[in-house]
Amino acid sequence: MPIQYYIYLCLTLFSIGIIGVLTRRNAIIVFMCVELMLNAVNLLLVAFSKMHHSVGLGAEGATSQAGIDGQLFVFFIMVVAAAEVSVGLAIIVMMYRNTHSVDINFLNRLKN
Amino acid sequence: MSTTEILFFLLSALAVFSAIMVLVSKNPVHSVLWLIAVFFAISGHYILLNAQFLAIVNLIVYAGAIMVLFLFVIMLMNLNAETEPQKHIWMKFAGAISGGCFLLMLVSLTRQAVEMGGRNAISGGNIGLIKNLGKALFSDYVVPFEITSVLFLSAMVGAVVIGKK
Amino acid sequence: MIPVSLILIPLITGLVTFFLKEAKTAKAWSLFASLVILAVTVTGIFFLPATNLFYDTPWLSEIGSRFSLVTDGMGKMLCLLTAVSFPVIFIATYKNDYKNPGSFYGLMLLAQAGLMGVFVASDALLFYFFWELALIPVYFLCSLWGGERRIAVTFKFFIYTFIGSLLMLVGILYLYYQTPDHSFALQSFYNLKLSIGSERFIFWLFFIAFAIKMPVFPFHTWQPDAYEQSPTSVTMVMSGVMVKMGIFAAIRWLLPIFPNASMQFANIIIILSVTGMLYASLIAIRQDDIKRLVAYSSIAHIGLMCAAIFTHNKTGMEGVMIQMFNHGVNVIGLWIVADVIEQQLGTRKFSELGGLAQKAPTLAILLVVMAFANIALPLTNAFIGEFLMFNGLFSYNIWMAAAAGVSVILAAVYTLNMVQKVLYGNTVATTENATEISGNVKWILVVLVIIVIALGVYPQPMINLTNDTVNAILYNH
Amino acid sequence: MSKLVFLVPLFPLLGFLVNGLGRKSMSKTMISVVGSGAILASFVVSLVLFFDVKANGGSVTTLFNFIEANSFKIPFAFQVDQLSSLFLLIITGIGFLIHLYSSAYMHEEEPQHFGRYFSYLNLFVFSMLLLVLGANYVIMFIGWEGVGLCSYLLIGFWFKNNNYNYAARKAFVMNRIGDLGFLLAVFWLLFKLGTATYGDVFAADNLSKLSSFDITAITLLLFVGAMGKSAQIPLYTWLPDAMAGPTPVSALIHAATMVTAGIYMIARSNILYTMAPATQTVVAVIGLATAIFAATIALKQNDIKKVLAYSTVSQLGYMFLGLGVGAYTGAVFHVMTHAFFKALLFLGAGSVIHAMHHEQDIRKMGGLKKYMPITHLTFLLACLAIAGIPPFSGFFSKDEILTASYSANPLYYYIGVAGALMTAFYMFRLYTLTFLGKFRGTHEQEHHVHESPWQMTFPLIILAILSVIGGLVGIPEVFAENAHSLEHFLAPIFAESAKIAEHHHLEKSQEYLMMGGSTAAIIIVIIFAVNSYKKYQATEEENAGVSKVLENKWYVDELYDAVIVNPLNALAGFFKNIIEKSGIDGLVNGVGRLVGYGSRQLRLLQSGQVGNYILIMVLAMVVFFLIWFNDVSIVQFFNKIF
Amino acid sequence: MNAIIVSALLGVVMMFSGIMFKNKTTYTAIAVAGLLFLLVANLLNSYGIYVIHVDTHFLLNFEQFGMFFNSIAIAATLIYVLLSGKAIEKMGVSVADHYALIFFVLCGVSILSSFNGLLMLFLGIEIMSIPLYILTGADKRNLKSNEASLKYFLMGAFSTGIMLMGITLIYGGTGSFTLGIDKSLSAGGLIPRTSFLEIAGLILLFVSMCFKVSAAPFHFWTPDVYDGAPGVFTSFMATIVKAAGFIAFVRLFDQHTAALGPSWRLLLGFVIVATLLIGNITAVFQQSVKRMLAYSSIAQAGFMLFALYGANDMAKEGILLYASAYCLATIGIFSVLIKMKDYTFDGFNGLAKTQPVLALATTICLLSLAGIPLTAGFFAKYYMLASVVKAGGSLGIVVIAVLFAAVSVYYYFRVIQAMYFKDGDAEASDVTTGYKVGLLLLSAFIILTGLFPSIILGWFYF
Repeated sequence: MPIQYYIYLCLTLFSIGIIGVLTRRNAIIVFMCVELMLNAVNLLLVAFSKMHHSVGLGAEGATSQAGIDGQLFVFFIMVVAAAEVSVGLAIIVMMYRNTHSVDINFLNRLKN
Repeated sequence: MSTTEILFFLLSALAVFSAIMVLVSKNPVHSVLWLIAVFFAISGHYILLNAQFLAIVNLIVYAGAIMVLFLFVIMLMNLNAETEPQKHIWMKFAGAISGGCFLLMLVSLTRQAVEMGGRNAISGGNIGLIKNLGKALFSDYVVPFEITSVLFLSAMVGAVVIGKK
Repeated sequence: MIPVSLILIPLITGLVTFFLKEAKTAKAWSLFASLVILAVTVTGIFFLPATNLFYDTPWLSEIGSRFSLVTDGMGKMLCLLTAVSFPVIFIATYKNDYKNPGSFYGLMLLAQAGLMGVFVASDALLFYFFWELALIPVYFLCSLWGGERRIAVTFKFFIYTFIGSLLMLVGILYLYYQTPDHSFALQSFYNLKLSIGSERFIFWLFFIAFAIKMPVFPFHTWQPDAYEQSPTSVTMVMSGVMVKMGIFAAIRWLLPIFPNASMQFANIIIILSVTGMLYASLIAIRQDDIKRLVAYSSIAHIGLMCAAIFTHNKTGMEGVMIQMFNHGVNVIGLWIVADVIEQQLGTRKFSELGGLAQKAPTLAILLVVMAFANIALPLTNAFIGEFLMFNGLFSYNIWMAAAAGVSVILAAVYTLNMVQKVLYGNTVATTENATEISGNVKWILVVLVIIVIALGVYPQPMINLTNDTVNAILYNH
Repeated sequence: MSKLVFLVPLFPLLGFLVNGLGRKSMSKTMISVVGSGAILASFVVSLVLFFDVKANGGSVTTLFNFIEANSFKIPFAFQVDQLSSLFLLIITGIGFLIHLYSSAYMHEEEPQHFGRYFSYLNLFVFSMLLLVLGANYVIMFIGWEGVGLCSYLLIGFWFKNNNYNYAARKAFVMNRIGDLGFLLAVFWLLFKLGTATYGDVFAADNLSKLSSFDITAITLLLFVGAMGKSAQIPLYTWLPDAMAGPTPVSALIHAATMVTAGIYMIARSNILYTMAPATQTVVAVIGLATAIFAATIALKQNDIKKVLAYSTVSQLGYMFLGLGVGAYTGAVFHVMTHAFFKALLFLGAGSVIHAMHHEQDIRKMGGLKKYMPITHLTFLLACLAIAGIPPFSGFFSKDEILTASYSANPLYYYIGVAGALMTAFYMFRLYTLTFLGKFRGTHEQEHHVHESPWQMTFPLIILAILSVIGGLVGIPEVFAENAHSLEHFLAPIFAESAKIAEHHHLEKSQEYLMMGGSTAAIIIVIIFAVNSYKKYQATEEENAGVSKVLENKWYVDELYDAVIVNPLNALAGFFKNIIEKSGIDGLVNGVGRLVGYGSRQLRLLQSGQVGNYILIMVLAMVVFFLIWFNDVSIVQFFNKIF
Repeated sequence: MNAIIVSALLGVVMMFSGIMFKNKTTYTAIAVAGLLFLLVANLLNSYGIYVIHVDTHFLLNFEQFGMFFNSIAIAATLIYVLLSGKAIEKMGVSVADHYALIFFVLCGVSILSSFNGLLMLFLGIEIMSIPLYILTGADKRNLKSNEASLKYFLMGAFSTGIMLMGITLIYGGTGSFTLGIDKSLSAGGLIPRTSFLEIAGLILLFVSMCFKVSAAPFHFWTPDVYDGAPGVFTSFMATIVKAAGFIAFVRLFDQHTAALGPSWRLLLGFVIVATLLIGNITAVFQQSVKRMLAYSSIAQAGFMLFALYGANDMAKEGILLYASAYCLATIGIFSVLIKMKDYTFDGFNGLAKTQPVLALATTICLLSLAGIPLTAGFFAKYYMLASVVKAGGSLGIVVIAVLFAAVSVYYYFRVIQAMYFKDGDAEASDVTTGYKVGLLLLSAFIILTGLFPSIILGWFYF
């Protein structure tokens, strides 16, 4: 499968994530869009790792481990994402407790 | 057109569509569900790329744990379409435009990236198998693996600190 | 060793002064310190062998800056000026009371340390350091003990000069990386061969810094306000000594390092200065406040010096040298009078003064002498300097000399106007019960007057003192 | 012998210091003794020097190096030669008499002011001596400004009266204007020759270094100085105002000595002037114009001192006429005689004023003849002298100048004679109104009018004698060969010029004709004046027409105010209030305000909306990509700007 | 390695001490002891003595630069805890956990000072950021604190996404996560062989780093977060964390700068000027000292970015000097600030009368921030400018920088004016003698460094 396809796909997903961050006011949804971005990245990483792996295969045969680091990186990204989610949701809940709202447009006590 | 290609396009279409639905659906719960759909599609891609381990982890961690957490919080706050605040239309427009610009930029770059020409992400190879990943993870990548524990610790402490009344 | 002690004595004594709570002790101590400094300066300059005038030790080895001090002729004279003026100031304002005097006199001495440093530093970075060190105490002095508009005015003065010195810092940095041996030493700066383009650019970076300090015409607006608002003893330091920093720096750091640029832009600068002279003199005619009047007249005098520097004429340069000292003495004398009047009568406005000559004849006589020194009457010291400077200017361009000469006439107008309004005529309400000046002021003024006359009659020693510098500046490049 | 020269200025300097410092402690007699004694001492020394010079020529004594700059060296040196020694005698001699006179005239002053007065006077003599003795232009300039200073101090002597102070200031500033010209001339000399010492400057090889343009410029600039000091058009208006000072001061400074400094200076540099015919013409014309112009004003003045002041201006004009036509000896001669009779006139006027309790308006005098015989007699002699009646001193000197001017240009002569006639008229108008007719003052004035004490009359007598016989040192050639002893005495000074200037002698018959004619005319004018004012009654009616204009001095002061002073003030105000405040300072503060404004605007960017923040971030990323991939064009763009 | 391990363990220790002890002062004591131990451990590390020897497989790379920065960061934290310990104890119930989080942050810092490869960079940044989200929100009842925390979190997460995309693209372009090995780059700028993907990745990475060090136009979170967060933690964030960000930034890009060629310089120039502009100009009009300091930290970031622009040994020494000078001064000021009743400029009126020592120390710190000679700040700025001039960068940008430095004098001196020249009765709560002594020592050290920067730089050459 040509790598460009994957790139386009992931960039699309990534940009959709960005657009989500920009267009939604619900903190949770915004956060979900960030997760969407991360997933796009993950997919792209895997794709790249397979691409580099193919080169490795060509070079040193079936035993090649080339490109495995990409997939491991994905693993770490998932770990971090999980940690982030736990903290992030905690913060959002705390916010909700005090304001009974998750609307980021109301976050304007601090400005100028 | 081989099956993989067909599958690829199907999954891509599904992923993009569900992603867009995440954005547009008014009800947060629906957004969550659509996002889960995206994750499934992506896991499908993983499988296509013969990265079974990641596919499973993706399902378990993301679709399983994380999204459930999200769903849980949303339920807790019982957010729904009515309570869902809407941004001003112009803001949405601006957001869409700028996001689009960003996409265009990167795409155009990719098109100029000649060295990517003719390179494929093959579905062959076995680096995606748990065996190999595990080997690598616990030999070369053991340090970061351990360090992530610090990450989790801090996240845990943080969650506790924040969560405490 | 001498230059180091010139810096260290005021520094240490100043720091000590901060802890003196009692007004009397603070005054006495600082006066004593300044007298010691004077003694050291005189012995060091006139009696000890010249080897004592140099000092050099590594300081910031990793960036190639050395703690190296050199006292050449110009440095000698300005150190002498600094050393003389501080005791004079302390004695003249001995009766004045300041709230928490310890800090006041401490800051004064710190300022003196900075000034001394500027005049002896022969390492660019060191020079920059002292340049700022002299500025900061003065900033606090003005802001803490000044008039009612002090904060804003002093702040403007500070930022103004600070911008200038930062630009100079950029210039110094650039030159530093041009030097083959990566050093800040004055000598290696002198040996630089810059490309004409960069020379032009860096020249202005330096010149603006100095022009703001002097101040030359368009950069002068901080000065009258600052002089007016700051306590008079600080004004004496500023106008008597600090403005000389600009002149000094222009001679030592501008001409030799940027010979071509300073030749090329000489006309611009001279025109600026002469314009400033006329401009300031005209404004001075319309002033109603002694301090502002002296401030503007000082701008005019400085303008002449600046112009004379850039004529690159030896005679003119000699004039500048001696005039730096003379202007310091004269203007301090005028400030002392202004201070006496303000302390006694509570006003500096001509319109509220008059007839002092009847009440305080001695003051009147001394003021008249100082005033005529200010307008460079022959046999007063200022005449010598201006005579030489005009010679230089004349040989540069006749019309410039003529135009500058007009300001001499204007000087007569405004100075005599001040004398008349303050001293002559009948007494008015404020001066009804004015009394003769007190002993300390009287004697210090007498001393100044003696200096004025003595240097006016026999200036040769002063001229010889700075010969080496003049030759070095003009003929080695 | 000439080693003593330093004593000449030293005595007055000491007198100045002693009187100045001890004025509070010393008694008036003490003060006057010290003051006058100092001058007397230097007069004696001057006499010695004079005869020394007469015997064996001039000499230069260097005391020390005043300024030794790179390009030139200015010694503090004194030059005693025929010219300076002559002036020394005039200054110290008349100076002494006037000191003596003052000791009585100023007697009402309280001791410290009395002391101040004498110290000023001594200081003046000191500076005047410096001016005359200096062996180079710089030393001369020192004296030049020194006398200006003393004149300032003495005019404003009664400093409680602000009008006097203004007069003093005016005098100093106008002198300063002239001094600038002088100074520029000196710079020019130093620039071209590297020396200002007479001996070197007038040396042939140095003169050859100067282009004719240089010489013309230098001489003109020097003449500007002379204008200021010697009150020539256009810088003359300070002299009449200077009458604010005590009368002896007017006699000494504003008649006898200081105002003649310009003549001395030009006579000193006669060679330069002879080499610059253009300048000579200027000098002659301005001198003549001043002479006639001042004379017209004097016709209608009623203040006794003002009349004398304008006559002084006019006489100075004659001297410059003489200098202009190359009759240097004549000019110096006239300086001398003028010093005698004008000092005498002033002192006489002083004695009158003293007697009249500081009444100066001649319309309120009259008939003083019988009260103050000595004053009257001496005054009359002086009037005859100044009017130019032979054989009084004025006749010879004035005649010499006029003759010379005739040979230069007959027109000069005729205008000059006209001026002389006016002189005769106003002098005798003054004389008549003051001494003849009957007393027009108040009664208690009449009561107190009395002859002045001996300290005042003695100088009058001496000066009277001098102004009668003083002319005999310069008897014209036409009367007797080589009778003009002064000319022979001064010959060495003017030798060089004499070589250059061309000589054309009038034949005797014409000279006799001219003398006779002018004298006759003058006598007629005198008789007319005396007759027309003998029966004068003080009338209130305003003068009209020309006489009003004359009474108001042709409105010259008003003109100066309108053309120079007020515009300058306006300009200064404009600078002070507009340019300085709004312009330059406004610019400086404007930068500050700009920063503040930018701050207020930029704060709005910080909207507090996460959405906006991220939006800007995304856009910024896009911009970054654009920058990166269009760097070349952007760099070129910046290169265009900078 | 020691620093990472020990700080992580200390974090755990603090967690459990929270269970064991109830007295809050004990926590501070333990923390101080721990920090001392950490410092020692790190110093030992730089002498090659390890707690346990770990084969990092080239994922970490312990060079003097990083080690030295660790020492600075730890020492700064120590000073921070000593000066502001009281305030930390006052903040909320779970003091021990806060300390634990601080230690975790330090762990992240020490990773950032020694990472070799994008993976560790990513982990380090996350380990450093996540505890900060919590600390920002530590004042749970305070809406501002909550808001700040949420803002910080959302934008942080977003920038993480950007960074990951950048890393991914680089990986795609070069096939590795390690730095500086790609010869096609160092071969000199934009030659056709250079992968466009990699360039794009670098730009995205650059953007996310700019976000972390709050360089314009990615600085928006800074004022709000610094303002909203509890003062004590603001001072921690604004100093040590930001410095660590810069160290990471420099270590990440210093090999590339030469290779990336003119467009890189251009981009960086834009960022620097924008940062200086926004930071300085916006700070001018602030009313709250706290917020002013937030903006000033942006301005300082603008200066620190010169280290990337210059990118030579001068720059590396300079960034260390700058980091230490900036940290010390800011910690000092904040420690005074959090003792004040109100944080506005007027709140400082007349402090010189009531608390001369505090006023003096604050003045010296402010002078140092303003870069006045005789203070450490001067040499910090000096090195930054010098590195640019040495690298032959355009003098224009340097001139702009110094002009903005002059602007910075304006708002720093407003505080001095308030303290010395204005009348008022500013009072500071619980000022102990020990605290005063500490402040004085701090300011003395700042002056000393201003006279002889080799005190700090000398270390650099051991």
